[in-house]
Order: sequence, then C-alpha cells, then structure tokens
Amino acid sequence: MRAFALFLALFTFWVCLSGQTDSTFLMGIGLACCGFTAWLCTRLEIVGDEGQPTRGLLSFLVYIPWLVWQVVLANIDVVRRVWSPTSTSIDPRLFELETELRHPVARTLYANSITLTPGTVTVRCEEGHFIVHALTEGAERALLGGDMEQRIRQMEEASR
Amino acid sequence: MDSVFPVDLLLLALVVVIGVATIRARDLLASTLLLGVYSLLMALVWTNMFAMDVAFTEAAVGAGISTVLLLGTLIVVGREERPSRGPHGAALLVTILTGAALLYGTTDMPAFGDPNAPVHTDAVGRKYIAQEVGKVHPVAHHHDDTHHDEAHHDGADHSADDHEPDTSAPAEHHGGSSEIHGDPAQDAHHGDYGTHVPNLVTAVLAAYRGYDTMFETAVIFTAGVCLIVLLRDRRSPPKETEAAA
Amino acid sequence: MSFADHLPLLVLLVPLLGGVLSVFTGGGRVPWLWACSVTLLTFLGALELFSIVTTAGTRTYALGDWPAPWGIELVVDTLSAIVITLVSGIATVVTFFARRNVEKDIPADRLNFFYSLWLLAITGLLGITATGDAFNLYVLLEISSLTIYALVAMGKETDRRALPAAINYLVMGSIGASFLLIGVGYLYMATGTLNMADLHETLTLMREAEGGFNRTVLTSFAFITVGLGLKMALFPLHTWMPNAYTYAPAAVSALLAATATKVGIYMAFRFTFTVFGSDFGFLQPPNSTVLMACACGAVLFGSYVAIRQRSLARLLAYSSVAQIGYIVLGLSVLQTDAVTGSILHIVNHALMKGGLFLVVGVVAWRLGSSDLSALGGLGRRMPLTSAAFVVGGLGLIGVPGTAGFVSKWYLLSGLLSSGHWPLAVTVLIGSVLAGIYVWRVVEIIYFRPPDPRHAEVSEGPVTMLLPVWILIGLSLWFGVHSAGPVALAGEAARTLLGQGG
Amino acid sequence: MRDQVVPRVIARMLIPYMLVYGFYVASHGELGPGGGFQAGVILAAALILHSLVHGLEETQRGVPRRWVDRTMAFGVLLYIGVGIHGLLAGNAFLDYSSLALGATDPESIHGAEAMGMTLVETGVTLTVAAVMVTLFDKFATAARR
Amino acid sequence: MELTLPTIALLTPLFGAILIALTGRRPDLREGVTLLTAVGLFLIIASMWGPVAGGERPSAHLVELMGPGLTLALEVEPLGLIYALVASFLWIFNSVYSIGYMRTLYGARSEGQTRYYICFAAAIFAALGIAFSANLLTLFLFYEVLTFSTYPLVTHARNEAAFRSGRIYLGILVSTSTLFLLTATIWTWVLTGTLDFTEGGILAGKASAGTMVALTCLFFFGTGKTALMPFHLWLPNAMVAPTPVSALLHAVAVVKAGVFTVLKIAVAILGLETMRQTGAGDVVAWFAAFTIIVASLLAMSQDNLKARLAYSTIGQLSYIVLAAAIATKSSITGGAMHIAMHAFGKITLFFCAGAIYATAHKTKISELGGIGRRMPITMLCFLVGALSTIGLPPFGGAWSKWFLVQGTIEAHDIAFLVVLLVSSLLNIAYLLPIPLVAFFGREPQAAADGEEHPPAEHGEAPLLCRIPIIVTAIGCLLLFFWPRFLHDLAALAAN
Amino acid sequence: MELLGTYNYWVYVVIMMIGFYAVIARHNLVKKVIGLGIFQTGIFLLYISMGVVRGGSAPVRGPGTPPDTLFANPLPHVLILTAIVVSLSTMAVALAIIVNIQRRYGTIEADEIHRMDREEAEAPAPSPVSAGAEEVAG
Amino acid sequence: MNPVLIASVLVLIGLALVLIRTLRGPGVFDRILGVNMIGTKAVILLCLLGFLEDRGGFLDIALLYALINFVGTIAILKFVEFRRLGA
Amino acid sequence: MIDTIPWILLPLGGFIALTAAIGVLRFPDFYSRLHPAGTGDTLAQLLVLLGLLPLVTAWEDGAKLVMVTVLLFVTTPTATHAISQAAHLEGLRPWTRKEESDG
Ligand code: NA
Ligand code: NA
Repeated sequence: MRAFALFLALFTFWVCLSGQTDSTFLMGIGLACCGFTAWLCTRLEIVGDEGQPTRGLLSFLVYIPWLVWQVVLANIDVVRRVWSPTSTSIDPRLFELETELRHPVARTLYANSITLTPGTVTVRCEEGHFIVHALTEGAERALLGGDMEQRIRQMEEASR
Repeated sequence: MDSVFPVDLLLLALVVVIGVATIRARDLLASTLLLGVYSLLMALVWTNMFAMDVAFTEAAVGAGISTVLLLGTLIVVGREERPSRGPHGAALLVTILTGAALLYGTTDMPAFGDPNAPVHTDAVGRKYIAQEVGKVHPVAHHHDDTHHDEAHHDGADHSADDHEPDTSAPAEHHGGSSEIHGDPAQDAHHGDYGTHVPNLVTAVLAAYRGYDTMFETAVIFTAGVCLIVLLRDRRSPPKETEAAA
Repeated sequence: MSFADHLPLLVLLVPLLGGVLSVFTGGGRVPWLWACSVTLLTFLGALELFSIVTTAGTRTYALGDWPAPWGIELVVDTLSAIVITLVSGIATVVTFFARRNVEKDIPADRLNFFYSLWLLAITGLLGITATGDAFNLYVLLEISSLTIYALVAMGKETDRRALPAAINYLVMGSIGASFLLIGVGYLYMATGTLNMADLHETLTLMREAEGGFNRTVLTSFAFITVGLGLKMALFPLHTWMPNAYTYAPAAVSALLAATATKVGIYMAFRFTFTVFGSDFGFLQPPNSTVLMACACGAVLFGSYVAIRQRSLARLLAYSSVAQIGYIVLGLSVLQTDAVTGSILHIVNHALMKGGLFLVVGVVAWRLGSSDLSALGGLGRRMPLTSAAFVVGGLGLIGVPGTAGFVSKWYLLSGLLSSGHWPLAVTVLIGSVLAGIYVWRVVEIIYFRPPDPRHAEVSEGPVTMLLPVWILIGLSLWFGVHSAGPVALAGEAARTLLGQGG
Repeated sequence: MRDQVVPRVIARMLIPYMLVYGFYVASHGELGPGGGFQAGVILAAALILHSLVHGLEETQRGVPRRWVDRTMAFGVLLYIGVGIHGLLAGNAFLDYSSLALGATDPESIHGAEAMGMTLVETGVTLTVAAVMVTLFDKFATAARR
Repeated sequence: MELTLPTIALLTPLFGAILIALTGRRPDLREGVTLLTAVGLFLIIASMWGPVAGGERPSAHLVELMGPGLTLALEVEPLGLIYALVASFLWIFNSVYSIGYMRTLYGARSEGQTRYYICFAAAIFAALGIAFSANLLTLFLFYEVLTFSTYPLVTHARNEAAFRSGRIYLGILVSTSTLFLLTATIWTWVLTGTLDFTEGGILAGKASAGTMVALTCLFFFGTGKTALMPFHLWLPNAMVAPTPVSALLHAVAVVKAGVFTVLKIAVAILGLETMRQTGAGDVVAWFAAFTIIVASLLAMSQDNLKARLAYSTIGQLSYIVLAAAIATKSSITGGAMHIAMHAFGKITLFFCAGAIYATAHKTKISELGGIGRRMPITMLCFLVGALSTIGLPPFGGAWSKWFLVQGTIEAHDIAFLVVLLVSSLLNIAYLLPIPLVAFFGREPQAAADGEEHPPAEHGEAPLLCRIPIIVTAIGCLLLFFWPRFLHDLAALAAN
Repeated sequence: MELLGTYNYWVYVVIMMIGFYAVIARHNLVKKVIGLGIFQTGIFLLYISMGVVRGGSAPVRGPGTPPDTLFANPLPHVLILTAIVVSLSTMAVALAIIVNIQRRYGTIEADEIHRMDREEAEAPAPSPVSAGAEEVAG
Repeated sequence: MNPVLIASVLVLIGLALVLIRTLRGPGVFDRILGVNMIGTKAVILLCLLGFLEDRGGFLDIALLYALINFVGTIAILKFVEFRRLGA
Repeated sequence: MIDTIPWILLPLGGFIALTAAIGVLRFPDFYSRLHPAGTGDTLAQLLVLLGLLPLVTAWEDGAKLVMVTVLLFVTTPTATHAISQAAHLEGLRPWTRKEESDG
C-alpha cells in the first residue's frame, strides 16, 4: 500500500521532470523505473511510516505557508543583525527545549522548522527534548512559547 | 559584451584561489573539502561556457564521488600531512618551464570564443552540429582517403557559413538551404536522427564517437575491478573463498 | 561486410569481451583457461589480419559506419599489423605461462578479476595500435595504464615494495597521459580535427599556408613527445620503470616488458610519422638533438646501471631502459635503415625481453626470489631455463645469429649512412655494456657455487619452459631467418617516411 | 547515523526520488544535459546515502554485492552487445540503424539510432552505478577497522 | 641451404658435437666420435684442395639473413683452404693429445669433459665458417661464434683465476669486435652496398684515403684475435686453460682465425692495390712492428713456459698483421704461409709444454733443468718447434719468414725489415734457452721445505700425448721440404 | 579585448601549474593525487574553452531553437566527459593503492617510504620461501 | 542590465565571501558549514544562470547539485563523527 | 506588473544570499554562523524562484525550479542541523556574551 503510494508519488515526480507526456516511450520507461524504484526501496526497507508519512499530507500543506511566513519574518531580523555595525546585536545561547513529539517525522519537521526560522538552530534532537542554539533571547522566548510545536502536534495527531 | 565574461572572470579568479588553498592546506580533510568546492566552481565555469553535460558530470564526480573516495582514504591514512620545508626549487622550475611552454603554445591560438577558430570552422564540428555526417557508403568501406565528401545528408551549414569557405563542401544538395532556413516547420529537421536527439553532446558521445564511450565504460569497469582486487575485504568471509575455489 | 572486413575490430573486441566476461568465470583454473582461449583467439585473428594487411595493404574500419573524420576509424597498416600480431602473440604465450606465477602471487578468490584486468590491459594495448583517432588513443592508453597500475600493485602480496612502485608509476603515467592530452588538445585547437590522417593533411596544408611553424602545433609536438616519453620510459623519464618491473608479479612484468613499452614506442611512431609527418621538420636539430641526447643517455645510463643491479628483474628493467634508447635513436634520425632497425628492434626486443622476464618468472617461482645472489649454480639445476637466459642475453648484446644483431645492424647502418657517428659509437658502447651485464649473470648462473638454500631446486615444469622457449626460440629464428621481417619492417619504415610502399 | 533522526528521515524521503531522478537523467540524455554517466552517479549517490545513514550491511541486504558485481559487467556487455548487433546485422560495429530491424524509412532509422543511444546509455548507467557503489563499498570497508 | 661440399664440411663438426653430446656418458665412445669426426673432416677438406688449386671455387648459399646482399654464404678459396686444412689437420692430433692429456690429468670421467669436446667441435665449426665465409657478414657471425664457443674451454678449470681470464678473454674479443669490426663492416656496407669478398677488394674508388685508413684501423684492431697490442692481454691470460685448449687458441683455430681475417680483409675487402695507394696500412703496420718487438721482449721476461709461448705467439701473429698491412703480394703469401708454419711450430711447443706439465707437473722454465734427459723425445720435438718458429731451416717457418722479408723489401720499407730481423734474434733468445736448459741444465733438487716437489720419478709423456707431438714436429720438417702445395695456394690467395 | 581574448588560456595554464607543482613537489601521496586532479581539471578547462563560441549557446537543439543559432562545439565536451571519467578512475585506483601503502608501511609520505625501502634493502633479507620447491616436495 | 545578472553577481560575491570563511576555518566544522553553504549558493547561481541565457538544462544541474551537496555533507559529517563511512 | 516582479525579487534574493554570506563571515563563533547559513539561502532561493517563475517558458522548467526550491528547503536545514549536531557531539562549546565579558 505504502509502496504503491510511493510509486504514484514517484511517477508524478517523473512527469514533472520529463514533461514529455506525449511520448509513450518515455512515459512507459517512467512507469517501469518508478515501479522498479518502489520495489528497490521496499528491499532497502525505506518504505514505511518514516519515509512516506502519507496521512499527514493535508495538514502539512496547511503548515507550509505558515512556516514560509515565519521564515520571512525571522529573516528580516537576522538581516538586521548581520548588517548592524557592531557585534553587540547578538547574544547567542544554547538551551534545552522539551518536546512531546514522538513520531520521527514530526520530530524531524519540528527540528527543521526550528532551523529554518532564523535565530534558532536545532543542535541535538533527542527523545523528549531538543538542544537549540538561539541567536538572541527573543528567539529563545519565541520558541519556548510553543506555537510551532502545537501546530506540528496537531499534524501528528491527525495522521495517527 | 556577453554575460559569459564577467561571471566567468569572477569564477575563474575564485577557482585559482581555491586551487592554491587546496594545495597549501596541511589538513588533508580541508584539502578534500576545498577540492569539492573547486570542482563545484569549475562546474559553474563550464556551465557558463555552455558545457552543460560536462558541468553536470564534474559536479557529480568532483564534488560527490571523489570527495567520498578521498574521505574513505583519509579514514585510513589520517588527516595530517607531514610538514615539509619551503618551496621545492626543482619542482618549481619544472612547473614554471612547463607553464612557459604552454603559454608559448597559446600565443598562436585563436582568441577565446572566436567563431573563426579552426575548431568551429572545420567540417568536423559543423557536421556534428548539423547532425549531417551520414553513414559510410557501403562500397567505400576501405581505402577511403577521400572521406571528406562521403556524407549523403547534405543540408545547410547552420553555423559559421560565411567565415571560411568549406573545403569539404557537400557534393550535392537535396533541396536548398534557403528552404530549410525559411520554413520553421523544417527547423526541426536533423539529418542523422530526425528530431530524436536534440542534445548534440549525446549524439556525438553515444553515436559518432560511441566507440570512445564504449571504452570509457570499460575504463569505469576497469576501475571497479581494480578496486575489488586491490581493496580486499579484511573481514572477507571464508565462504567467499570457498565459493570461488 | 565479410568476416575479414571486421578483423581490425575483432582483434580487440574479443579480448574486451573476454575481459568483461572473465568476471563470471568463477575460480580455480577456469579464469586462466578462459584468458588463454581469449588471447589465443585474438592471436589467430591477428595473424589473419596480418596476412591480409601484408598482401592487400592498409585496412580501415569505420565504427558505427560513421565516416572519418567524424566517426572514429580503425586503421591497420603494416606497422600496426606487426605490433598487433606481436602484442597478441606475446600475450598468448605469457598468458599460457602465467598460471603458476599468478596462483602463487594472487589470492585464489581474485583470479577471475585478475585475468579480467589482464585481458583489458591487452585490449587497451591492441586498441592503441589499431586506432586512427588521436583522442581514442588516449582513452585506450588509459585503459591499459589503469589495468597495469593495478596489476603492478598486485605484487604487494609477495613484496610490499610493489605498492610504492605502482603509485609512482601511476603518478608518472598520469602525468604522461595528461601531457598527451594537452598535446592532442593543442593539435585539435590548431586543426579542428582528431583523425590522424586528417590531422596530417590539415597540418600539411597549414604549414604550406603559413610557411612556418605554428607555435601551438610546436608546443603540441613537445608535449606529446614528453608524454609518450614518460609512457615508454625514455631516459630520463624512466624512473618509474625499474621498480614497477621488479616488484610486479612476474607474469605481469613479462607482459609489460614485452608489450606495454613497445606500444608506447608505437605511439611515438604514429605521432611522429603519421600525424606530424617526417617532412614536417620537427625532427630537425635542435629538436632532434634533444631526442637523440635522451636516447643516448638511455643507452649509456640504462646499461651502466644494469651492470650494478643485484636483482635479475631489476637488471632486465634497466636493460629495457637502454634498449628503448636504441629504438628511439633509430626513430630520431629519420633515415630508412635506422627506422627499419627501430621497428625490428621493437619486435625483437619484445621477444627477447619477454622471454627473459619469463625466465625471471620461472626462477622466481622456483626460488621465490630473483636476486642474483640466489642464482648461483642455476645452470646445473635448471639447465633449460639457464640456457634460455643465455640465448636471450646474447640477443640483448646483439651477438650475430640472434635477432638483436639484425636490428642493431640496421640501426647502425642507418646511423652511419646518415653520418651520425657519435650515435653509432653510443650504440656500440651500449652493446659492450650489455655484454658486461649479461655475462655477469651468466657467470653467476654457471660458475658460482649453488646457494645451499636452493640446493634442491629443479628445472621448471614444461608448461613454463615451453613459453620461455617459444619466445627465445622465435628470437633466434628471427635472428637467422630475418629476411622476411627485414623486408616487412623496411616496407613499414618507408611507408612511415612517406617514401611509398 | 541510524540514531540521528533528522538525517535518517530526510534520507529515507529523498532516496526514492534520487533514484527516479537518476533514471530520468539516463532516459532523457538525448534531450537535455546528462546521460548514462551522470545518471549512474546519481543512482549510486542514492545508494551511498542509504549506506551512510543505515550502514553498509543494510544496503547490501537490499542490494547484494553479487548483484552489483554482475551489473558492473552487464552494463559493459549491454553496450558491446548493441555494437555487436550492428555487426551481426551486416553493418559496422556500433551501427545502431540495424535496430530498425529491417525498416528503411527515415523515421524508423532515426528512431533506431536514438534507441541505440538509449540502450548504450543504459549500459553506461548500469556500469557506472555499479562501479560507484563498489568504489564506495570498497573504501568504506577498507576504512573499517 | 645448399648441401655442397663446403656445407658438408661445415656441418661435420656440428654433427660431431651432437654425437659427442649423445655419447657423453661413455668416454671411449665419445672420444672415438671426436677422432672420427676430425679425420672425416680433414678428408673432406683435403678433397677440396685439388679443385681449389685448379681455380674452382666451391660455394654454398646458406640462408638469406637480412635480405639481398646480407646473406650467409660459403665460398672456398685458397686462403681459406689453407686455414681450414691447417685447422682440421691439427684438430685430429689435438684430439688425440687431448685424450691423453685429459685422461692423465683428470681421468676419463672427470667433470665437464663432454662439454670440453663439444665446445672443441663447435670451435672447429666456427673456424671452418670463418675460413669458408663468402662475405664479411658470414665471417663476422662465425667470428663471434668462435669467441663464445671457446669461452667454456678457456674457463674449463672453473676457478676464480679461470673466470678472471674468461672475463678478459670475452671482454677484449667481444668489445673489439663489436666496437670496431662491426662498425667497419657496417661502414663498408653503407659505402659499397656489398660485403662479398671480391678479388681486389670492394672499396676501390668508394672510399677516400682517410676513410681507408680509418677502416683499416677498425678492421685490424677490431679483429682482437690477432692480439695486436694494445688488445693482446687476453692471450697470456688464457693460458690458465688446459694445454690442448692453449694449442687450440694458439695454433689451431682462434688466433689463426684472427690473422686469417685480417689477411682476408686486406685481400678481398680493402684490396691490396687500394691499400698501398692510400697508405691505409701504415698505422697498423707500425703497431704491428711495435707489437713484434715488445712481445718478444716480454716473452724473454717470462718464467712460466706457457706465458712465454703466449708472448711468442703475440709476436708471431703480428708478423702476419704486418704482412697484411704492408699489402704486397709477397707479404700476403708469406702471411698465408705463416698461418700454417706458425701453427705447426707453436702447436708442437704447446704440446710439449702440456706433456711436461702432465708428466712432471712443471710449469716454470727455471724448473726444467735436465728434463730433456727424462723426456728426450718431447724435448727434441720442442727444439724442432722452436727452430721452426724462429724461422731457421730446415723447418717450415723459414719459408714464411723468407716471404715476409721479401714483402718488406718489395714495399721498400727497410724499417720493417730491420724489425723482422731483430725480432728473429729475440726469438732465438727466448726460445732456444728452453731446450738447452732441458738437455744440459741441472735437475733441481727438492726445495728446503720440500716434500711437495720431490724429484719426480717420471719418464716420457703418455703415448697419446707423444704421438701428436712427433707428428707435428715432423710436420714442421716436411713443410720445409715440400712447401710447394702450400706456397701455390698462398700465392693464389695473394693474387 | 585582446587581453580578454586569451585570459582563459592563462587561467588554465595557472591552474595546471598549481596542480603540477603539487604532484611533483609534495611528498604526501594523497596530496599528489589531489594535485593530479587539479592538474587534469586545468586540461579540461583548456578543452572546454576551445569549444566556446562568442554569442553561441549550449549545444542542445530543441524544437524552438532558431536555425541560425551559433552552438558551442560539442566535441570538446564529449572528449572531456570521457577524460573526467578516466581521471576519476585513476584517482580511485590511486587511492586504493595509497590505502594499501598505509597498511603496509604505516605512512603515505613518499620520502619516508623511500627511506624505509632503502633501509630494508641494505639490511640482510630474510630467506625467501620457495613455492616451487614446496610443490616439488609435495 | 538585467535582474538575473544582478542577482547572479550578488550571489557570486556572497559565494566568494563564504569561501573566505571556508579557507579561514578556524575549525573543521566552520569549513564544512562553508562548503555546504557554497553548495547552496551554487545551486541558486545555477538557477539564475539558466535564465541568464535561457537554458532549461541548468535546472537539472541545480537539482543534481542540491542532491550531491547533501550527500557529500552527510558523508563528511559521518567521517568527522565516526571516522568511518560504512556503518 | 509581471515584468517588474523579477526586478524586485531577484535582486532581493541576491541581497539575502549576500547577507547570509556576510553573516557567516562576521558572526563570532561556529554556532552563531549556523543561523545565516541555515536560513538565508533558503529564503534567497525562495525569492529567486518567485522572481524567475514569470520568466519560465516551459512548464517543466517551472516544475524543476519548484523542485530545486523544495529540495533546498529540505536539505539545507537538515545539513545545518547535522553539522551542528556533529560539532556538539565533538564537544564544541558555543561563544556567549557572558564569556566575552568574563574574558
Ligand atoms: Na534558524
Ligand atoms: Na546528454
């Protein structure tokens, strides 16, 4: 089932890459290759919940625009600090961030989201807690507020 | 002024700097990393010179595979290069002499990008671009000292027509070049492959010089076999030996 | 197209296929048997091709039916036919010989891969000889080089010094190949073509049009010469060779010494004559003086250093440095007899040196060493092997009745008739020095008391002696019945020098 | 790196797409940049990524060494085989037009030429991918102590 | 390959060698084969005397070595026949002598005797090849074969001294032939396009005077077997070999091959006329003269009998070199005759020396006192050999000296005449004392530490040694009274 | 413009010299191999530069490409593709040999290896094993 | 002037600046970070260059490079962390 | 309107990329340099994507452009995270303002 979903995703990918929808030959090759890839990935044991979190897809699509907006917002902050003539504008710190996220994909998404939003970088991603590096105290506080984790937890629950 | 030049200049300057840094770094890991960057920038240079396939390969090989190979080596041999004393006089001399010879050779070269360079005006490159090489006539399989006029597909010369008279001018024209130039529907006509192979590099690689590429594949195969032979698995299970014997 | 039309291709397609398929041959003696059959088949094809070329003239083969210069073409003229036959023949003999040495030197589970490399090396060498395309030559050169680096490094199973030898060879070989690539690049830059015949034509037109040397072409010539000099181990670029020959597995040394350097020289012939052309004027003083100086240096230095060696393989390696000097000397004076002598010496030296390295193989297999100190009293215990060494050694000296004499004769008459006295004297002094290093070994073999450690050693098996004596016997045969080879080499030389033929 | 969740998850997501991308590059060589060699490298990179994240043994459980060795040779053989097909069809070695199987109209011939190129590029892809995997395998194994 | 008489003659010793190898385990059979081959060979060669003297030139084409003009071919002409006759005749007696000598000293089954007889036969084969060669290439080839086939004989003893001598032997012979003879040969080929021996030479009009001088020097010095100074050292060094080998070197084959070669080259390559006109031989002639005198002086200072004989040979050979360099008809005749005369004289002397060693184990002249009384026949023959070598009648050597002297007179070169006369006096001075001491000297008593050399209770040499000595001594005598056939051939050669 | 006409070639010469120097001057074998890589890339640059046409474009001729388009010469690209592959293969073999050297010598500095070999050659060699003799005995 | 060229030059300058960091280090992680960042910048640059000359093929290279850069970085980290590649 | 989008977004993207580079050059320690590295370039790519989309002629080019962007969004933070994790495992300690004032 997951393998088939993967196959479909892969073939979509193929069509986007190729663009030659009128060529039966290339599409045929595409089908064969995608099928083969799906089979190979099954053999490689990477087909599964971690690789293809199919169920959380919809809520993920909602999450993306929010994340992009966060990225833009926070970037403005970093740009300001980069161009500021003194180095006093930053006050870096390392802190621990408790998280209730369990699913690996959810944790990955959370960790990468933290990294993508400027001012914070996930340094460690352990079971139950992250270690995060923040550029400023403000960034630390924003993260500890837990808005982002909340959104991701909703997705995790939705896909369960 | 082409957009090629400013980007090219900047990139080449960077490439040289990285090259020197790669050689100078004592830490072999740093060298390896810099070599990857070097390859990447070289790939950019080549992209900028319209050598897409080469850039593609260089990026994959230089930044990917060779980095991994070097890393694998460094795990065994360690990261530190033993410091050596100062510049090596004799090596410097040899290098400079070689460089001087190479520069001497460049003085008679056509300018960079000159469309009148022999490389572009010679019939070889032009027929590749037009894909109008044509097969050897069955009768002419041997003793073909006059191979220049054997192409049977003779369309228009699309490039550099007016720069130099083509010494190997096609013997006969099917239709006229004006027809092909004028009719957009005919633009797609390619002599040897119809519309099947727009990428000229692939055409040259896999067809006109397919023999080279066959041996290129053999070289790769050879490298694989060499590695299998040279880097024996130390924990090679005895059953493998038995199976072979 | 008939079968015969495909022969120029088949002689290298067979070992290529054989090399790839060798991976599937499993273990035991199967890989060896496979390699033997493949090389034998190749040799038979080469013989057929040889007879066709010598009767019907140059053969060409357009790959993919694409006409040259757009497609790559194979061109087999007299010289190529000679070298193809030589390489495939010696490869056959050496492959037949190799089994015991290889079983001793190479782990049993790698034999199929070893013979795969072996056959690919032969493919590369044959391909170089057959191709009519300058860049294709580079590719094939790299196939053979790459395999040979690995083959040399496989000597590590018995002596770790094979490894530095291999890496040194690799670095110098790669520099050589790169120089060749630069040279070909400059040529391409100047002419816009890569086909050798076309290159020659274009260069001739260029020279006529410009009335002088194009600096790009001149540089190209210099770099190709240096690159090939590295590949063929021309003094002073020979430094990779002695160690590589000494520490490589014995069978590999034999293959290398007999074929690889010869193909390097063949390439020099191709570029000097077929691409640039003897009338191009590059090989006039002062350019030729440099080449001659290198060749003379090779003869004198190689012979002198050979005298001082303590290992038979190393001695023979330095002797090769000297013998390559002879061949290049003949090439550098651009005189028919001298070039004839060079071509003859390519063949004769391949036979003699191949045979001698096989002797080293037998000795190493029996004694586990080719140190001269271990060879005392060998003449009694391994009489046939020792006799083979003596005959081969006499050939190196150039004693009449051996093939070495014939090539030296033509070389000398070419040098004398073109008035190159100092070069002739060098050749003669080289022969005398060869006499010294060969005789040193002969004395040890026949007159030194046996090493007690090897007191029980007996003659090598027939399957090893047969190949040894095939090569040595052939070198004797060509020493006496040399009229045919001389006529052939003369024809090849006249063709190369553009004197018709 | 198996216990590092972020790289592991991302790698698992990426690998199938890398493989398909590799196949895409191989099959679209005539149309755009890339071809057999590049495709082979990409395919190998996918497997290498798998090895980096999951370990060599796990990759070799999915793609056994024996397969890789065979593929290495098979690619070359495919290339040579296409060449020999031309030879057996009475043309020269590597004349792909014989793949038109007797058809003589220009379109078939052109298609056959293109098909020949695709086939040989496939051979290149297979060999390159297998060799690159072997290279990584050998160096990774050599580095293990 | 044409199977004519010269070819058969050439192949006979080769087949003999093979038979010897096959019968190696049975000494009697082996030596029987040797003798039979030697006799057979002599008969074959002798059968050619009539035709050759009658102007026929039996020839054979062996193999086309390197294409047109560079073939292996045989042709029998007078000079070669003289050399072949001498070599094959002396081989018979040398074999007889060898059997006696080797069995006395080492026993029949001792180490390496089969090799000894094989190499001997091979050396004769090479000598015949030289003698019958129809061109310079063939000559050069057999010349080298001779060098290598005699090497195992020279180093027969297989001890350190033997190696050293062997090295010098090969070193000088091979390097001179490679450096000079081969160069001269190829140069000739380049100049003339032929290497065939032709009456009157082939270089006439093809080479300038300077080239002629250079070529002559290359040819004469390149023929190291003539032991012309400074390339003479191999000969005294080779005396470590068993005496029959010394006999082979000094009388039968090797040095004679050298002088034959120079004569042949002078006659058939350089051309006597051309040589005289260009003064090509002058340099060599002076070297030869120098050698004659110095070698004689050196001979006098030797106490070792074989060494003295060796230096004597060096001097005697230079007579012939001088003859070739002067290049007049008489000198060539004399030189050709001297090949035979010196061969008979010197072989007698060496046989005697060997007999003394085999019987009395004495090598030094100073030890020979009174030995003539124990071995009267041997020492009498020694006297005959010595007188023939000096050139006194009634022995063969007188004739050749006579023609040599005549040759110098024809060339109007008084200096060389003086050299010849002075050297004859020196010959007397170093050769005659030996038999005198032997007959009239006092037998040495045991030395103080002395059990090692007890006054040997010995009589004459073994029979198989004695017979050859007597035969060759008689030969010296007969050659004086019947020199006709020899002179006729020699004169033919000189024309 | 004249300067611009050849600067590409100068750069390639400089790059090659950098690599070449490392190959011959450095003792560390890995550094040599890296140098070789740079050296060869320089050559590739030479070839690619040859193929450039001012005002040209990549040698891909799609359906919409105007017929009078100037294309870069595809041949140098093809040659260099092959050369890159060769260079990679050489590098792989070289590194494999280097790994072996490290295992057997404990160093990859060429001069040290040379010294070790020389010392070993001067020391008396242990008795070599005679495989042939074994086979005869067995 | 065209916006693509402006962006290209800006990115290129950025790339050069990151290069300085890569060369300077000081630590190995700074270098790795620099290399990775150069890779990303190169991808951006490749996208831009494609439109500078209107060639779609560049995007394939960009895609490839993004992938290779990632794999390479993981490999380097694996080397630094575990001193091995395989397991 | 659509013509001006590239004129705004592309230079802006270039500027962001340049900013990130300067950040990497200027920031005092490894950890703080991670921030511009992990974020600046992804945003720059996003801007470049949006700026280029109006210029796209073939739809598969647009698709590829999107793919590149997505890929960067996935891999860049992952790589950044992996690097920082490795550094942290290695024991690299972050620079803090407190430290500076201490020293
Ligand atoms: Na962040
Ligand atoms: Na392509």
